[in-house]
Amino acid sequence: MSEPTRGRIHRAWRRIYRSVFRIGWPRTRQQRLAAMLSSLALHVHPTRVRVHVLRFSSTLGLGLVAFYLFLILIVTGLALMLYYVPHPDAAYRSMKDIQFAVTFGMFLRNTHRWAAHGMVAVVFLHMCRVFFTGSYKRPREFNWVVGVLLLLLTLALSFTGYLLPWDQLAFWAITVGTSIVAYFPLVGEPARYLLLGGHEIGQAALLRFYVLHCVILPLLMASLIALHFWRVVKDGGLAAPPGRMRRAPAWPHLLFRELLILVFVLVLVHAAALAFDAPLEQIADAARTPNPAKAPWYFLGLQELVHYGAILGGVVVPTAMIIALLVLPYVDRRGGGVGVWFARERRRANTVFALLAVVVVVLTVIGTFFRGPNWDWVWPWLR
Amino acid sequence: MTVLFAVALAAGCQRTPEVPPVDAVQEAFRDGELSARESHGRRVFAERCATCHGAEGRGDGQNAYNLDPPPPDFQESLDALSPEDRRRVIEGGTAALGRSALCPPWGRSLDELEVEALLAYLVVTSRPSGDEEETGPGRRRWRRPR
Amino acid sequence: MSEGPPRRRVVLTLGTAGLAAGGLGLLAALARSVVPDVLYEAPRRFPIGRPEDYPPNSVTLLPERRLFVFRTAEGFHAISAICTHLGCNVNHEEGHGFVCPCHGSTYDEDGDVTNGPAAWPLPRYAMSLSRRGELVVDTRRTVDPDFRLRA
Amino acid sequence: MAVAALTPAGKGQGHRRAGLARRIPARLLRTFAVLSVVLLAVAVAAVVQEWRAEWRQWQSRFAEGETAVHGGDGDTEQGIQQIWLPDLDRVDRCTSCHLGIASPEMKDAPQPFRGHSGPWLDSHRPDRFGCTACHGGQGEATTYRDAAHQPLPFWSEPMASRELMEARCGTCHQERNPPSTYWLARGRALMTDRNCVACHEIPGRDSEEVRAPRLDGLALKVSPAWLRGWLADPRGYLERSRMGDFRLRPEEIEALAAFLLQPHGVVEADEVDWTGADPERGGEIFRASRCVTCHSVNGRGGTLAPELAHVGAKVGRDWLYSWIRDPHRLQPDTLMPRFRFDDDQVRDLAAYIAEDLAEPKGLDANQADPDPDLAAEGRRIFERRGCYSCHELEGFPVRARIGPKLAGEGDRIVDPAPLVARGIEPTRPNWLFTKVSGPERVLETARMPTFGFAEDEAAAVSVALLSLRAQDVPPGRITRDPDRPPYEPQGEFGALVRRYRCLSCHQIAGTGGTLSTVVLDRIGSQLRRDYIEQFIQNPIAVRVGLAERMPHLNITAEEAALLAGYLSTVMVDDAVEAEVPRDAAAVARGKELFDRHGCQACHIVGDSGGFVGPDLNGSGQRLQPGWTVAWLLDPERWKPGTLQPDHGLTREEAEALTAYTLSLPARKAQVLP
Repeated sequence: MSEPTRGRIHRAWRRIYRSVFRIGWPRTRQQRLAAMLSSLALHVHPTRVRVHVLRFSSTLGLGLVAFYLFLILIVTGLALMLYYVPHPDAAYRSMKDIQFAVTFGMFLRNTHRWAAHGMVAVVFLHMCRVFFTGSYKRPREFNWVVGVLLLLLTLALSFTGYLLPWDQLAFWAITVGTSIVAYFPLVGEPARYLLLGGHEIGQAALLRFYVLHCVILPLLMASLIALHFWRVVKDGGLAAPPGRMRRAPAWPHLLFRELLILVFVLVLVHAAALAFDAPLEQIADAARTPNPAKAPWYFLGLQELVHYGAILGGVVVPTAMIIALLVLPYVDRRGGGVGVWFARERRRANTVFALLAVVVVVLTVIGTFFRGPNWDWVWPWLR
Repeated sequence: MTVLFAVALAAGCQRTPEVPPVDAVQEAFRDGELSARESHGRRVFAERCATCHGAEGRGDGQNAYNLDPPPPDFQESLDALSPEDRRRVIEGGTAALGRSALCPPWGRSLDELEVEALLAYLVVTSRPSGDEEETGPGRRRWRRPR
Repeated sequence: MSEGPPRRRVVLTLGTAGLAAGGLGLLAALARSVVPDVLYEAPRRFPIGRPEDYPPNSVTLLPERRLFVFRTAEGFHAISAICTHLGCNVNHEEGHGFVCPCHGSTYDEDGDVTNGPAAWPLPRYAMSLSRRGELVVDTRRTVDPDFRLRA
Repeated sequence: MAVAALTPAGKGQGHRRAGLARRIPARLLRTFAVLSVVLLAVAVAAVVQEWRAEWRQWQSRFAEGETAVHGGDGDTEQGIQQIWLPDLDRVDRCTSCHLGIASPEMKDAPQPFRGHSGPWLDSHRPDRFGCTACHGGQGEATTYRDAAHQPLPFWSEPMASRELMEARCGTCHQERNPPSTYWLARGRALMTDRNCVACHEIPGRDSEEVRAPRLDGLALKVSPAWLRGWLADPRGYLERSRMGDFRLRPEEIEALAAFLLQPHGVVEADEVDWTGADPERGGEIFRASRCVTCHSVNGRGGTLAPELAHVGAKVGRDWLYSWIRDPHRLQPDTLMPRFRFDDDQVRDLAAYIAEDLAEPKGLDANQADPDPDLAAEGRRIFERRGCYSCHELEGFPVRARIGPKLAGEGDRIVDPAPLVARGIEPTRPNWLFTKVSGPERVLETARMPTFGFAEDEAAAVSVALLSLRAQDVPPGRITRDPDRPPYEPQGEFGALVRRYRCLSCHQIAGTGGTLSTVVLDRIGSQLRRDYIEQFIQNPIAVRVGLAERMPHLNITAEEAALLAGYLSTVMVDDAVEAEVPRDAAAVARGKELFDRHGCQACHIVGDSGGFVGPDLNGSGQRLQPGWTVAWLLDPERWKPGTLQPDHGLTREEAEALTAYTLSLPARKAQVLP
């Protein structure tokens, strides 16, 4: 190949490359700032971040972990959709196919399952982090509300996905779950009717849960995540205590830490997928109730409450909790303690929240491990 | 310490030593110590052979008096026949070995499975009776599917 | 901070390489999962009945299998009924070969193209005789035009 | 401090390449490197796990050498093999590992490559039936464990043992029992015997209902003491009682007996003059009529009808007289023929049975007026336990069906608790077995009686029950005879057949009993008309060794002529030729064949021979030649399981043998006086 030809090819390649990556690989501080701004994926980041928030201990990276889990769920979910058939006659069989006759099918399903469970836990922890660091205070009140909605969406996504395997575990968890929904006065019954597309869990319910799980809720989720991220930047970045204003360029300091967390999440989820298989029980059978019939684990606190009193546990307490979470930033208007873990000024608020969180966790643990047939108390180690 | 001991005791009480559960229906299928194939063979034998050979293959069937040469006692004579020859007799009668025509050919009346089963049962009939220690290497115990 | 930059660069390179390889591995697994391993289709090797079901010197269309079965003096052979142009079903006209109703491709009795847009001859599938004495067609294997199964 | 490394970084342009490495703290870099390597390890582990899948390992082992050793063709397919049966809603991937299953030459190979044993694959092609339809297990699975070779959590159909597989045969083979099933056939026969259809709806078996004795006029028939004893323990009186033990408490027995002994229905007793009754003559009649063909005395005799040794404790001679005189008046459904006895014969016979044969126990005086409250309670028990399912009684519906439908019994998910409590593995077969053995063992308040099945009988019934599955078998898969109404003999012939209850023992067109081995459908082709006519009037045993002989019904000459005429003209098989050539040469050749095949080992000719087959002396007066040829050519066709071996004769040989056999002269002593 002659020298001029090579030069021409090189220039043509460079033109194409530059048309995609305006800045190219940034070498200078200027370029790095420009790269952050010109890339779709990166421009939600500020170009420079406060050094405080770069510390792992200030956020624990929980929000990001939740986001990565969401991405993993989208990717694995899309692959699973190629084999899953949302019909009561075929759903269970297609799960068996994924398990036995799709190369890496079981691995995919495990990844999806553990990522989903992980996401519920991580989103909850993320909320706790935000509360304990007072990060919902002005000007971040609205982003807290968005966050609460994201928590609810996460629960809804996990819940709708729970039915899809169409095994006994799924069927009865959803039966119990939707029955809790029906306790709500006035709206409960119609909501359940709409959710199930009928009076019982059958073809219509499965299809509705499928569409909710694969289309509607992920779209809502993605939109709200975008809003959530955008607001983080617009509200002045991640919360940090006033005063220490030292900043560092986001490229590479923030990006590298984000990459690190990504690798960490990938390792954790895929290792879990290798080690533990997602359960698949017998095919759903409306005529045979397992004893006890349990909701998904994240609703077992609620189920435990319902056990004490249907209206109080199923309606009053959860509604009150959700409303309290939503209005919290507008009620708690005292300044101070932002960006600091367990700030002294916020001791009372933190104590109350911690107590509530502990109650939720304890109830969930009781419902998960300490409840046997007939919802009687059992010691898990004596089983 | 006392508390620990009490907890350990409670745990111990909960876990009584477990007796493996019995597969009752499989036990009921068992015909004594016979395998499924052997008991199938025993039924075929009772239907087709016992009239002359006797129910246990001792050569004492009700029609045995009439036969010359008389039917043999398998306990004494079966070992002299190779498995291939046993099959030939079952399928082609004693005539197939060039002996008398008194034991008829069953090859066209029995299917392959019945012949196999008969062969298996013949081994049982040739075992010395009353010998309790008969689970030697040649003896395939009936295995319960679990 | 005792390590100098070269040591750090090695660590960074190692990390990047590991991430790239691991990530690619996971992506490859994902891509492999998309390839189906079992099919919910009719099997591609199937029995089509006994030789005596086909009269001598006859051409029989098996519509479900989209297949013509020929019995001639030399034996049996099977020719696909799917036009190689765009996949319509071809018709057999006695003595004139095959005609595709969609775009006018024509083939001779051996399935070779005589006219029209079709670029390839109709495939001729392998046939065998099963242990049970049934004719078996294997549409995964094509054979030469002079293939004949004697039965 | 991680942040400390931030500030000095990125000042100069000289460290372009090392920029990142210099700016990021070493600790993070190290973590990154470690995590990345772990990620790679996880990815590799995932690939290895998939690559080392069980089925892949078996396939490579199969390709490597198993086929060479055992002679298979080795031309196996790669990847997961699947048999998809849309109509059965089954997917079987067993052949992914069981690679030699369809190759007879792999019969002795080790598992999982062994070729299928037996002839089943010929009739059940794997591509049409798959594996799990017969064997159970999880067909979708591709590992040993998940295929449920052994019981598997969350999979209700583990692979069936050889015996339990028969249940799966029965799911499709609904009407006839397929060959080489033993437990299924036995279980179905037991279910018919114990009249399960009276209380349960059973798919395909509705027509098999048997009626138990009618209870109208029971007070005239049985003694109250006997009735109480019977209700308490039926098997204590009659060992092979078809009625189960209802586990009644003493006060329930009292109430039920009070109810049953109330006058029900209109039954008139005959007035009998017992003076001049001669039990000795009755005994002669008893023996000449061959009552023991159906009845047993002290356990010896037939099993079709009740034991007579203790019948004196149950019924009185007045009732016996009425019964023998016309059983059909008292029990329209009874199997007992109406013998042609005159009144004196009936009287003597009744006297013999009531006084000589059975220990004569006087009947208790009938309670004049049983306590009405007690009787009302008895009526409730009668209703609750569904007694009228089997026994007819005035004022009750004929059919109760108080039990649950049995369709789907084989699939039903069962409550494991009672089994676990008894130390029995809580599987569906075990549950059925336990329930059948004793219903109270799984449910204390069960209404179903205990039928006293022996262990193997209960196991057989469990197999029959397991074959009843909820999932509809596609119509094309069921082998069920077209619904054929029971045979109803017509006209004068029919009247005689009913009077003499021929169908209690003989079969015509699939209807009738199995006591007699003589199927009447083709009797006209089989036997000569004059022989039939003579035999009906005076039945003699052709098989000397046979215990069951046709009873002496005292059929008149006119009736015998009518019956024989009908049988010889209507009950014929067109496939049987009427006549075959019989010349002296054929007779000689036949004699030679007769000796060569050792026929005399079983048949009597002249004065010697075996008692296994019929006496052949004078068989020319008995047998139709065409039939004899057809019989010799293929005995299994006419009588499956017969002791007549198939010698593989040619037609010419069969004709010669027939010529010889039918030429044998009759013995003088052959006709009974």
